[in-house]
Formats: sequence, structure tokens, C-alpha cells
Amino acid sequence: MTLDKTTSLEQLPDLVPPQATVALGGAWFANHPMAAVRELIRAGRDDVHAVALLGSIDVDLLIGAGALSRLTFGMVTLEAFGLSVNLRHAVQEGRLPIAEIPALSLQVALEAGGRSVPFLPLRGPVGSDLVALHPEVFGTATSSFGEEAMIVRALRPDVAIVHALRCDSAGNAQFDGTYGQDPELAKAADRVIVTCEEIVDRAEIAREPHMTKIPGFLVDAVIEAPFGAHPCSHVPRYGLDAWTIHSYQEAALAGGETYAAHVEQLRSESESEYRERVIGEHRGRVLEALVEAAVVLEEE
Amino acid sequence: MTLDKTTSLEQLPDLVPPQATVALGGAWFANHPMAAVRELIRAGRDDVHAVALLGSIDVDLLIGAGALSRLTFGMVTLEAFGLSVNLRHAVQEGRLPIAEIPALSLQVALEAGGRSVPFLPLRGPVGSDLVALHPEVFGTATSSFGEEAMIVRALRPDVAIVHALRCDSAGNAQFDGTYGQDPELAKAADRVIVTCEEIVDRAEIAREPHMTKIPGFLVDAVIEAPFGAHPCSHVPRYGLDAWTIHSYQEAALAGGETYAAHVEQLRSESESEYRERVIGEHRGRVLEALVEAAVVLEEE
Amino acid sequence: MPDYEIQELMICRIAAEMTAEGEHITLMGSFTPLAYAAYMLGKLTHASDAWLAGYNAVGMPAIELSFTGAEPAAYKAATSRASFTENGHLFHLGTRGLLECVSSAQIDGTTAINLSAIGPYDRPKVRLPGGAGAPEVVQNYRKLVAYFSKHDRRTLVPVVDFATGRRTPVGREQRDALGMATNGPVLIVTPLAVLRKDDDEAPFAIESAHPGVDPETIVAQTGFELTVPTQVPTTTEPTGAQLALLRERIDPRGTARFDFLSGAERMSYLEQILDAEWRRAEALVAGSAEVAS
Amino acid sequence: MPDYEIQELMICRIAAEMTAEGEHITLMGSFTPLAYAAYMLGKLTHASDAWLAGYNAVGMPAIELSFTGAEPAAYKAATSRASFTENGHLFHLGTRGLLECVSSAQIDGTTAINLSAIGPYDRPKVRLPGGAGAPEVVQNYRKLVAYFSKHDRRTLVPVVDFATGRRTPVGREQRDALGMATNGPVLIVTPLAVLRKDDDEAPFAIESAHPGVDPETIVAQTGFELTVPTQVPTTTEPTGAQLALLRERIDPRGTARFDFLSGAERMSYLEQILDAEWRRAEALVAGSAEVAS
Repeated sequence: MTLDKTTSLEQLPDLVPPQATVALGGAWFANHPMAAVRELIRAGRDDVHAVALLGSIDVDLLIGAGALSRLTFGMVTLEAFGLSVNLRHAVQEGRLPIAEIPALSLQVALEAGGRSVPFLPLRGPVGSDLVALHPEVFGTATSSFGEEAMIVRALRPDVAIVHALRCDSAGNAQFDGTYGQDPELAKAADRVIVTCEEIVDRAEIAREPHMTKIPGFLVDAVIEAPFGAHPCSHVPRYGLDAWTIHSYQEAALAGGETYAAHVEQLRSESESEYRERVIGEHRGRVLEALVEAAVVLEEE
Repeated sequence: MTLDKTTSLEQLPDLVPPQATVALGGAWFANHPMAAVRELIRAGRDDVHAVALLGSIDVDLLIGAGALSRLTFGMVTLEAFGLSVNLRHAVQEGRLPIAEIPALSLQVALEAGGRSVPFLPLRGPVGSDLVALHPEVFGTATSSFGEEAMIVRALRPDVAIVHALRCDSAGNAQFDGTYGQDPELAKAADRVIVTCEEIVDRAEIAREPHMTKIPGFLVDAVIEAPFGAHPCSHVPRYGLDAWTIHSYQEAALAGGETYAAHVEQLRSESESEYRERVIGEHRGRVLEALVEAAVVLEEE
Repeated sequence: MPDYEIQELMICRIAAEMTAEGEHITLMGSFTPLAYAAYMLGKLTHASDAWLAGYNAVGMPAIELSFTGAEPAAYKAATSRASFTENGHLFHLGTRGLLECVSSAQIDGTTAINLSAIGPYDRPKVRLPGGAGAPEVVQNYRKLVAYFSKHDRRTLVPVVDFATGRRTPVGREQRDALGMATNGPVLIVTPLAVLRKDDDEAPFAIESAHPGVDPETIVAQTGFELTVPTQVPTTTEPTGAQLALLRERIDPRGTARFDFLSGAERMSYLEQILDAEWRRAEALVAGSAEVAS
Repeated sequence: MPDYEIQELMICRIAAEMTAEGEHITLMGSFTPLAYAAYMLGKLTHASDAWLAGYNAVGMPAIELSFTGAEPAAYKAATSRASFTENGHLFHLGTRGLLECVSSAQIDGTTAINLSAIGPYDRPKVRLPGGAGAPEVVQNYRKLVAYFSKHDRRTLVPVVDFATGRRTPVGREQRDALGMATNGPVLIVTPLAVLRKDDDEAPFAIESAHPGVDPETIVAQTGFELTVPTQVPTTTEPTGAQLALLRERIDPRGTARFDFLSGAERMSYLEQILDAEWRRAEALVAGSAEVAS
């Protein structure tokens, strides 16, 4: 196979059409495609409809930098560091249209999209006020057997962006630690962009075929982005940079010029300049060591 | 974890309730749970409702030995060696009630069972006469969005029996080569029996977590059965014993006393006696070498 | 009687709900110290055969609590991996989920939890994070525990501003009839008491009051109707063995205390813990540099 | 013009349908030599970027044909694994399936194939194997080729005894309107000719006659109506390079000839091939025994 889908991070914004619905991989503080998020901000995007199942700093930063025109989400939180400041402000001030969809229902809606079926039944969030609020997502189906089931309607994002551990040039993307629902995002989206810690040969992929969670035929573009989830974790390569997230949240809470300067800094530098400035050699090693430092209490 | 679900092959028939619907793992000539099939025959069962998506000698032998009261299947074939002789005779003579369900629809029906949803929509076998023949499986669902979709109704077998490469005592079952739709059988069935080439420690499972295709919480019983798929293949441990299948088919074609003697022989011996008689040391090594002998034309 | 902090008592009470129940499994997502501590305590004591999953790691063993270490630890000795969607169908949307511990900004007497908005939903006073998978999970798991670091009428409210999720029905018979998983009441565990709801038609009742808390205080601090039994039992206190496990092995840096602090104290406590986590990792880097030189 | 056997011409014609089409993929199940040969020939020549899956092995490279070796070879250099159910949703039941080659006992002019029963379904004269996933696959793949080792009125029949599966609709516009994958007509490839159907309302037409076969023979041997163009093209013959690839690399033991034999000759041919496969494996055992001693 001679397929070469590799491109550079700088090209990524061109692969995201205007007003595109973009599903972002990762979950909570794990494995969001942060290099891609930064690049969309560098490109000055203000038209992205983000789909974030379990978002954190990815979504907060996109909102803060004015990159989103709309947000579909299950949760956005900075966990121990507090609420998502930019989500709060944008929604409380009526500046950002949102669709809050319970995350498992959103997963199944995306799964339906990936299967090319119009809807899927599920044991859904009966009792949630979000059901009545989103008649475009939740419905019921009556079968010829006489059963009635709650359903979610298929969702097909224009683009999915996920961050993998490694990937070959044909798009076979491997993960070892957290991969959330990234495979289902890739199946559902029309265009799939994989950023990865490193691009490797096909032979290296074939040595661990069980780690390929997204097969290459689903993938359109492959971009090498070391520390591409930073400051989120990418287990087992590196842990969460909680300290950088803490500083970020302080800037977000300060708001105003402090936060504007933070965004401006990101815009003014390339991704490799970002790595040099924020991560550097020593911090990079410590972040890697967080994985080794984590303690299992019983190997059983 | 101290869970110990291990038991012996001799106990397997007791784990299959009378008149149970039993889904059999594997596909075509790969990875059927043949040691379990032989043990059901040794126990003199005549009441099994087998569910075989892509059956071969497993189903033919069960029919030939009179073990089935009913068969739900997508395909049963001895491929190059010919039609399934015992299926032919049993159906042509009206001795075996069958439900022929297109295999992908059957997979989705089992998937629905594993998800605890009443049905799943699919781009099904429109144009097949089997749809009208099986109104208990195929139907339609109309959504509140106005879409109509073909659906299959959920199927929950009483028992699933699958053959894994290795398994720990808690039931974490690993596969490397062909595993067909064994994971979905395990999710759908009320009781799950895993036979495996070898029982290993939890630590050995944890070293290759991506190969665990059936997590232990789904599994009820774990049985060590070396060459437990024989004469089918279990890649990468051993290839197809095409020669033994050829002899079997000759016995099936001869029928009458010749075939009865074949079944009687299986009944009169234990599984380890079977291994000694049919496989032995040299044949075992050759079957293992078939995997190494297989040729890839381009590593790409 | 050993000295203990209130979150330790809450952890021990929740851990009692953590049981090994065959094919049922408990899945953990983002790092919520109190819930994690309860799961680990159960797993290291009476429920060693309980199945746990963390993130995409299924069959994980007990781990040490840590803001940066919980996720990597989950993977280290787990027996399998699965996509969230696959696990979603098995546990969260199926019938194999065991114990869900959820915390929210508000809860009311119907079991409705609010993780969405304080004030009007469309133009809220406080936009909250959203419920992640809680709306489905509270509905489908066998057992549901809602826990709170405060017990007051702003948290346990007459009616939530918005129901992000709700368990309905609650009653065992009604759930059985619908083929829904169940094994017990809905519990609310707070710094004052354990409340339980067994029946859709009846209010929450006080199951037990924590030592030194009188029922009147609990009622006064609760915004919804409570049934008060004539004899209110006292919540079982942590044993020395439980406290030792929690303090020495499960949560040596005290992450579970974090949610019980507020304001500046809270942030400086977090910074302390994170400093310790950094130093541990940095020591490993220094150690390997030494070996290399 | 090189000498060739009829199955080689058929393989080359089918291989022409094997194209690299982005996200589309071709999945192989049980070992069917002629179809496998066509896939491999395409992959080794013009369609090197085409995606192939075999059994649970996705992203497999081209392999040598063998009754015992096809399955293990599929795994050896594949880039991923997936359950049949997962692949089913992506390819067979989705819109990402590329090329399906199917063989059946009967086919008729509506594209109905019979893999179920000759004679009455409930009490058949011959109970056939069943269609496996063919009923769904013939309906959903972009391209469908039905191939047969015989071209006669017992195989290409007026109406199948039973429609195990059928492609409906066939026409590109009708399929596009339904959101169904399509890229071309339904082809029938036989030892006499290539037939094609583009339109639900029109019969199959002769696309080409194999060298030396006249259209009248084709019509006479076909049980359903055929459109015969005024100029019937001749099927392109295999090139020397294609034949060399097939004979030397893809199918050195000639497994694809097997389906074109019958009776005793067929079984003895199979035995010969299996003998060779046994000897190759046995030599490896002897080789490693030598090394070990």
C-alpha cells in the first residue's frame, strides 16, 4: 500500500470546511486533540460547531478564543480546577448557542451515523428534562412487533479530529490508554483527521494489530503532533499537565486582558514554539514520568 | 480478584440446560468450539437448539449425532469438501426444524440481545425471500421523525459456547486470530462458556489487554481444552486439519454404519483420548506449522 | 473509636454499597476522589471480586488516588480495553451497571439531579458542566448513590431548577416490571446523614444520622420532605482498619478531603497535592538520569 | 497470445472490478479460490491501495491462495482486528463495502441468487448451505459480481427456486436516491461470457463473449432473457504478466481450478493440493527438529 495521507498541522484548518460540525476526540482531561485545537485558533476560526462528548480545556479554550459558533456537548468541566469559565460566560450572556445532550445518547447518535441507519434505540435518559428540550435528537420508534423504544437520531459530523498514540501513513491509528469513543467519532464523520504522537511504518502497526482502534480506510489525514494532547494526558506516553491547566484556569478566571494575552500568545507561535515554551525538555520528562509514578494497589 | 470460574470439559453438558438455545462460536472452518461439541455428543444430548451463524463441521456433526432439536443458522457448509451431508438429509427428510436467517441479520439480532434493546434497525436483506419467511425476526420500525427502517428483533440465547486462545480463571478471554462474532455471542447469552487452548494467570492477560475480546464479567465457566477447535483452525495456534475433515466428510457421505461408527468412536472416548487418537504429537506439530507455512505476498 | 473526618465516614458508607455481583460492573470516568475512594475501599475489603472499569480500561484493580495518577494507574493492570460506546451499551445503557455515585449541584425529593444550570436554563445564573452520562446512568444502574459535600437547602432543594437526570421509576417492583436493573433504594449521602428512597410515591427517609447529628437538623437543612423514623439509627463509623487503608494506601495525599474545602483554602490544598505529585514524578526523572550517568 | 485456462480469464475480468476507492473495503470470508484470486490480482497490480479484510483481519496484504493457509496468512501482516459484527456494520450493512463476489446454485434475471434450496423450500430436493451474509451484502456493496463455474440453464434460470438474496434496486439513480452504495452494474461472469444489468426494468445484456464463444450459445445456455448488442465485444484475455502473477505467486498450486472440476477428478485434485500443503508444513517441522537436534 502506498497511500500517503500525511500532512502538516498547519494544513489542518484547511481540512475543516467553513461552518463545519467538528467532533473532538478524548474525554475529560484525557487525550483531547489539543494541537489541533490550537491550530484552529491560530487560523482565527470563528465558525466551528464543536461536538464534545466529555470536554474540558479543549472546549473552554475554543470558546475563549472565539472559535465556536455553536456547541453540542455532554459535559464541559475543568474538574478540580472549577467550572469551565468561558462556557459559563458565553452561555450566561447568551453568546453561544448550545445543545446539551446526555453523553451516552450522543455516543449512540454518532454510532447510528457511523452505521448509516437513521436511528438507534436505547435505554435512554428517561426522566431528564433534556429529552423534551431536544426533539431533534430524541424520539420514539414503534416496531411492527408492537414494542415502543426511545431512540436517538443519527448524527454525522462533517469532521472528526482525534489524537492517537501512533499512526501509519495510510491512517491506521493506534491507542493504548484512553481513547474514549474516538473510534465511533471516526466512523460517523465524513472526514477524519488523526493527529498522533508519531507517524510510524506500516510494519510497526502490523506488529500490534489489536491496538489499531481506527482502521485506516476511515481516515483522511494523518498529522504528526508530539505532545499533541498537552496539557491533557495521553496515556501511556504522558500524564496530565495539571499545573499548566491550573495556570490556564487562573488566566480564564482573571479574564479580560490576562486571558486575551494567553490566547494571543498561542496565536503568535507555531506548535513547535508552543512545545518549546510550555513543555520543554524537563517538564516533558516529568509528564512522561507521571505514568510510571501512578500506583496500582494490587496486581491481583 | 479470586474469582475461579474454571471447570472441566466433562461438566460442560451440565451447564447447558435442557432444550437450551446454544449459540456456537467460530466461523466457517475457523475456531468452532469442537471439544464442547464432542462433549455434548458424549453426553448423549438430543435437545439442543443450536444457533450457528457460519457453521461447518460443528453443526454437521451435531446433526449427525442426533444432538439437535432445532437449528437457527446463516450458513452450514463443508466448503471444498461439499455440502453438509447431515444437514441435507435432516432437512430434506423433514427431520430437523430450521430457521435460516441471513448471517448479518442474525448478528445484529444477537447484538440487540446483548444491548438489552428490543430491536435494532439495519440495512437488511431486502429482496430475500427469507425476510417474509421469518416474521419472528424481521420487522419494521417507524420513528417519530417519520423514518421507517427494517429491524431485527433481539435474540438472547440461553448459552454461548466459544473457543478462545487463552483465558484466566475470572473469564477474561483472549483471541489473536479469527474470533468471528464471539464477543457479541457472549454479550447476548444468559450463560457464557469459554473453552480455551490454555488457562493462564491474570497477569498474562493484563500484559496483552487489547487481545481480551470477551471481558470476564460476561463469562460463567472457563474450560481448558487444548486443540479444542480441532479439526477446525485456531489461528495462530494451529491451522485447519483439512485431512481430518476430508475423512469425516467421507464417513458422512458413506452414511449408515460407517458414520454411526464414527460417532460411536467419539462417544466411547474422552477428549484427551480423542487428542491422542486423532491428533497425536506429529500431526499436532504439522497443524501448528501450517500457520508458519502460510504465505503473505507483500508485507507492504 | 478512632478519629475520622466526615468524608471518611461517607466513603465507608458508600463503600458498603460496593458489592461483587457477578456480571455487574462499576465504571469510573473523570477523577472524583470521594467516589473513587469508596470503590477502592470496597474492592480492597469485602468486594474483592467486584468488577471495575476506569476510562477505557476494563477489569482494573484498585489504584491509589491521585489527580494525575488515577488515569494511568487504571491502565496498568487492567485486563481489557473497550470503547466508551461499547461499555456504554453493556453497562450504562444495558443492565450490567452496578454502582453509580453521582454528585450534583442540586437534588430534589424525586431523585432529580441538576448538573446543568442554576436559574433559568436558557439564560442561567450559573451554567453548570452538564451531566456527561449521568442522565442515562442514574436511570440504568443497579444502585444509585448521590453524594454531596454540603447538606443544605440550596443543595437538597424542593424542586431542582433543571432535571439533568432522574431515576424513574425508583421502586423495585416497578423497575423489575420494566426489565430495569435494580438492587436497592436510591441513597443520598451527605455530611449529616444517609437518606434513602425505596418507593416512588413516598418521600426520602432518614436511613441514619451521622454521629452527633440530630434528626431535626437534617430535616431543617433539607429542602424536600423527609420521613423521620421514630428511632433514627446512627451511621456506622469507620473502623480503624478502614481508616488505615484509606490513609495509608488508597488516598495517602488526602484527595478526598479536597471537595470539602472551599475558596482559597481549597485551591491551596490542591496546589499542595499537585506539588507532591510533581515531586514524585520528578524524582523518577532524576533517578533515571542518575542511572544513565 | 498466451495459453490460459477459462478460470484465469474469469479471474482477470473480475480483478478489473477491484479498484482502490478511498474508504471502501472488500471483505473475504470462507476460502473461495476464484474470488480470492481476483482480489489478490487486483491488489498486486492496479489496485494496490485497495483495502482488504479477511476473517477478523482488517488491512490485510495480498496472500498466497491455499486451503489451509488463506486464513493464517490473512492475519500475518494485517493492520487491525475487528469483530464480524463491527465489520458488518461498517461494510456489509453500511455504505463502505466495495466489491462482493458471490457464487450460488442459481441466479435469475432479477439478480436473485439461490443458496438455500433446490425444489420446494420446506422439503427440498437439495438443501443448500444458506447464504451466510450474502443476502445483506449483495444488497449493500458498491459492486456485485456473481460468478459461476458453469453457464447453463440449470444455473442461470428463468426464476430461482428460492431467492436467498437479491440486489434491489439495481439502477444507479434508484440506489443513489435511497442512499445506497453503488458504482456500476451487476455483473455475471461465467465460463462463456460476461453479462451485466444496469437497469431494474431491462434484462441482463451480454457485455462480452469470451474468445471463441458466439452470442447464440450464450443465449441458448441462459435461462433468462438477455439483451444481445449488435456488436458483441470479446472479453479481454489475460496478459502474460497477469498469468505469471497468478501461476507463480498468487495461486501456485492452482486452487482456482478446483471449482471447475467435478466428481472424482475434483476430489483427487483437492487431495493433491492438500498433500502439497501438508508436505510444506511437515518440512517446517522437520526443519525445526533438525535445528533443535
